[in-house]
Amino acid sequence: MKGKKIINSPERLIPEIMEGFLLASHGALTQVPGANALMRSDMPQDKIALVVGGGSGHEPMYTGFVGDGLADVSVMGNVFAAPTPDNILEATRAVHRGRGVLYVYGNYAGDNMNFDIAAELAQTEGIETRTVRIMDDVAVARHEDRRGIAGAFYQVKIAGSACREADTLDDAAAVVEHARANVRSIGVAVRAGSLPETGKLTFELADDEIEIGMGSHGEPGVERRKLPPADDLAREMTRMVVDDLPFRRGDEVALLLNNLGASTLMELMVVNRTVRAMLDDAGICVRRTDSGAYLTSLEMAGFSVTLLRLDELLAHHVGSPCRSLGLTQGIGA
Amino acid sequence: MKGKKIINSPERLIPEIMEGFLLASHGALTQVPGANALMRSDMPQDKIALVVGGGSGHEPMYTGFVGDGLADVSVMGNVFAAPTPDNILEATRAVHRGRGVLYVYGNYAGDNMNFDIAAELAQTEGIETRTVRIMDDVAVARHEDRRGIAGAFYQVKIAGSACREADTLDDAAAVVEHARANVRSIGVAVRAGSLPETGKLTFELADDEIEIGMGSHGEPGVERRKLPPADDLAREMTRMVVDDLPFRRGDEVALLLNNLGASTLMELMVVNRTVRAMLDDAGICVRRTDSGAYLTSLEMAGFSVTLLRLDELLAHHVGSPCRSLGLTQGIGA
Amino acid sequence: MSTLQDVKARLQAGCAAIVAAEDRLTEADRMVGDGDHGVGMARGFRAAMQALDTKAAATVADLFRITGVAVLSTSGGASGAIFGTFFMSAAGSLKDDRIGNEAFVAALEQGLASVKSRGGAGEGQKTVIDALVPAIEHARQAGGDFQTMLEAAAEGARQGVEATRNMRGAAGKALPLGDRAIGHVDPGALSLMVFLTAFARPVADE
Amino acid sequence: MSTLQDVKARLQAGCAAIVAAEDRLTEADRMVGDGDHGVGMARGFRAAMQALDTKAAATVADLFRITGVAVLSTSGGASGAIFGTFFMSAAGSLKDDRIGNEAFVAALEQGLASVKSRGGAGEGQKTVIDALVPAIEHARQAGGDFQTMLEAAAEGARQGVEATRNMRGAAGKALPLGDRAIGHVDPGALSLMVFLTAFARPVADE
Ligand SMILES: Nc1ncnc2c1ncn2[C@@H]1O[C@H](COP(=O)(O)OP(=O)(O)O)[C@@H](O)[C@H]1O
Ligand SMILES: Nc1ncnc2c1ncn2[C@@H]1O[C@H](COP(=O)(O)OP(=O)(O)O)[C@@H](O)[C@H]1O
Ligand SMILES: [Mg+2]
Ligand SMILES: [Mg+2]
Ligand SMILES: [Mg+2]
Ligand SMILES: [Mg+2]
Repeated sequence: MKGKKIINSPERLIPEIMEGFLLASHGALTQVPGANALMRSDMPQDKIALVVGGGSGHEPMYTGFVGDGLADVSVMGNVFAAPTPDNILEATRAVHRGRGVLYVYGNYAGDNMNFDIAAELAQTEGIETRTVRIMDDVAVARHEDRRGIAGAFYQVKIAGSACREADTLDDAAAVVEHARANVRSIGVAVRAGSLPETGKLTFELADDEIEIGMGSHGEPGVERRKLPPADDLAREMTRMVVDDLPFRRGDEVALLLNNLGASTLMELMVVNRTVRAMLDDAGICVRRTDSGAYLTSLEMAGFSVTLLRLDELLAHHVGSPCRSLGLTQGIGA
Repeated sequence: MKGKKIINSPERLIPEIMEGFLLASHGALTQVPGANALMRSDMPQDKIALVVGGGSGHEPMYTGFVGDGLADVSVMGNVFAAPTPDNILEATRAVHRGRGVLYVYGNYAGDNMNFDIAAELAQTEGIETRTVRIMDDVAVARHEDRRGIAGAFYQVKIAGSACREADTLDDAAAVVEHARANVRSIGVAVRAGSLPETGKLTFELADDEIEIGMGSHGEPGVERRKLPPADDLAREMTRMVVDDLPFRRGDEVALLLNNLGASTLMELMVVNRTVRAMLDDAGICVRRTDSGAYLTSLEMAGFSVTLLRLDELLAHHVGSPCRSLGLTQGIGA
Repeated sequence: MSTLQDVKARLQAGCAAIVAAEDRLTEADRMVGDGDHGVGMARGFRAAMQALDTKAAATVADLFRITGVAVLSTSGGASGAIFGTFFMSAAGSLKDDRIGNEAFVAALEQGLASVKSRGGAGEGQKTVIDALVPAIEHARQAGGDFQTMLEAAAEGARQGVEATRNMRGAAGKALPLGDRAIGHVDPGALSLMVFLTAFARPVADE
Repeated sequence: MSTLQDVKARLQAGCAAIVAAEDRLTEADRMVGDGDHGVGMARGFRAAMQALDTKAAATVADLFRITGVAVLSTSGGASGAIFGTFFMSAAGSLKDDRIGNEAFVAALEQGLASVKSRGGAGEGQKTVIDALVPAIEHARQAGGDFQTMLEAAAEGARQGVEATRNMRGAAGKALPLGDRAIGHVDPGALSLMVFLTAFARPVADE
């Protein structure tokens, strides 16, 4: 089976998406001149800057989360390809306001190298950067190898709030590192998406199979199996997330049920019951639930479960006001 | 090909979705005792009530749009099946505050009959109701036969605001009728969704075909054709919507790009450019853009384009503050 | 003439036949609607079976009303309203503990009238009405006993279903199909036929 | 020894070979990665061809730098950073308008060192490094002229690619595959082989 997409041509895709976002933002976003990057139009003069980004195909992540209280600019790579250093550097220059720049992005070889090169180039221009890589995917055993998946949502939210409030770049980075130490996710794939350039499915999965732990580019997970009842699947995924940190009795958490693309809110709500029942049993209290498409993988069917352990600091930053195409909370009209 | 869903059993699906929504709402929603209906927990004492609902499978519509400034209660039928009169009646009683109840739902035989029966039963209990059916789908020629599709989003938003502010039930109904007279939509299907009960796809579409005008239950549209470039498709759909009302030079509009399920935000943004270029050419000014999954059709791939002509009244009600699982705007934390 | 007991057994048989025909009804709805007709009908008529089993009935009207209420409050969708309304309304005149040919025909007519006014559809619009009308016609013209009349009604419904095959979509979810609905029977009409056919089968004495 | 002109023609041939191998490279990445390797490589090396065509170069270093900058700023992904870094860093020592065997080997070694420090991967982790290391080894041990050495380098890369087939995934998107990556070659290594093979083909005099 091949993909079936409403696009014009793969070559024009990224500029066209960018134009679409710009128009949909009604002035809230501005293109960084000459770069595949969208920044907030109301970038304050005196702010620690937050640069996020990665390969495209995960919308609304990251561009949907650019705005007050969130990221200042999103750098958009080609589909599933980390952005290039020159695009990252342009974005960095565009939002730098003299107080340093925080890079937050998923822990993938491509992103790491391209952002690192950009950071070194920025350094030569006297722009100080710090980097916090998102690595919440418990499907990968070794901690340093972990991929960034839907936990990106909470980390960008927290980073945006911290960069608005922190005194120094190091302080802001420390908050996001603290968030990273407290966020864990696991995904499941139900059906593959397809790459616009090749039209090919990113993986093969039998009609009655799912794969637990599949990454957001179709990278392999931990187990392939027959489609189980939702409750069994939700229990297993919750257990994997809880055991990993581990989350403990008495913990308060935020819960994100992320649609990878073609799953339905209906399914997420069915799963939500079981996740909550498991957490209740474990004495873990859910303070906030986010559900919907936050970090997708093209039109992959599947979802992920993310838990963020909240302390006073993280609860504050997750709950603080923000405004963007993808999330608006606590801000007057 | 069959559907592949993360559920437990079709029989338990609706109560399970309801439970999932309740938990995700963290107290903002309450179940109407004994009914498949969720109401806002903060229902004010002295308010014209707004009851919405329909078959399930279109989430977040309608339950995602229950809350302050939106609907007061959502009645949830089985998948693609209008809710039963007793459920509607229970929901009606639960939110009735002595100032009458407005019913807003899609124009389908099943919904019409079940809501009408409920209205008659409510009448016998001294509860006054008014009904405004959503009928924005320009794919159906005869106006009175038109189906309600994604335009439901603007109509529920406007109805919620009007029921909060209007002096009388008739005034509120008049506002929603005025909105109905100014909203038009057209959808396109790219790939079928599947019913949880049967596992079967709701329609067959060749791998290189799309169907313009397909309804949100897989009802036939106006034309089946080879997958065109996004720009051609967007131009044609925009033309159908614009010509129908017709929208005219100088009009100001709100634009909704609705994901029917498995399409990507990427695709919506590509389409957005062309819709905007067409409207620009026609001298129609877009004041607000909503994009994402508002009224889905299970995991159908495809999208719809909705235009709402704004005058001062409608601009006010679309823009007024609201809070719900699916949409929050202009309300402090 | 038929007794309360007999009518109850026939209603049960009708409900059971709908439940058994679920897939066939759904398949019919896939052709001209949204593919859920059997699902909703089975849900409603399974509930009706249970209600008939457990609820006390003193008159034939009670039996029809029990059936109608169960369907109306369980099926949902267009068919829930249509069939629920039909049974509840048909109940209206059956105030006795037995039922004869004339009363039966009158009940069907009352049901038909309510279905028409509830849904706003008329004959020839490819709905349940197009099975109901010939069923009533055949029943009215049938000489003979209650059993003979029921068999005539079932045959009328069967012919009605066949006639819907040549109708364009003009109501419900088949409406937008228009001419493309031609060649397929109406799911709701099919349901009525399935029900009446089972209802007309003589009940074995226990 | 090779002239500026000759090196430029060889680089062009290498770029063209990558562009031509797009589908094969992508297919390799579908097995062990996210299925986009050929797409990104073709994007980058097409840009490099254009840059080589249009930008002035006074030294071999300029040619390598032009190639590296184009790839780094156009490919994206892991391979963009890796191949971009490789060419830019290899450029470092080639300050002349011609290049001999020793300088070529030194350039490859410098490129390798930078790739290692940029990506943090070592030998045996199923990456481009595992084609690069044997390529350098073969080039260093090759007697004979520039052409002979290049052919040896290409053969080394080919053997290196084959060797990646038996390696588990330990870096990049193949990492989570672990043992399941065994049996498939590394896409990036394959790219290096494709490039070097074309680079080693003697350039016809015009
Ligand atoms: N207005 C109407 N009047 C009479 N019968 C109707 C009407 N609309 C629909 N029906 C009947 O309902 C049937 C469809 O039932 P069903 O599939 O259960 O409902 P839905 O259309 O809500 O999915 C049709 O086949 C038709 O017989
Ligand atoms: N850390 C690394 N060091 C060296 N090479 C690497 C590293 N990570 C990945 N690669 C190379 O990059 C190739 C993948 O390139 P590509 O598919 O274009 O990037 P991406 O993984 O971003 O999709 C791998 O086959 C491997 O050879
Ligand atoms: Mg990639
Ligand atoms: Mg239905
Ligand atoms: Mg139906
Ligand atoms: Mg790749």
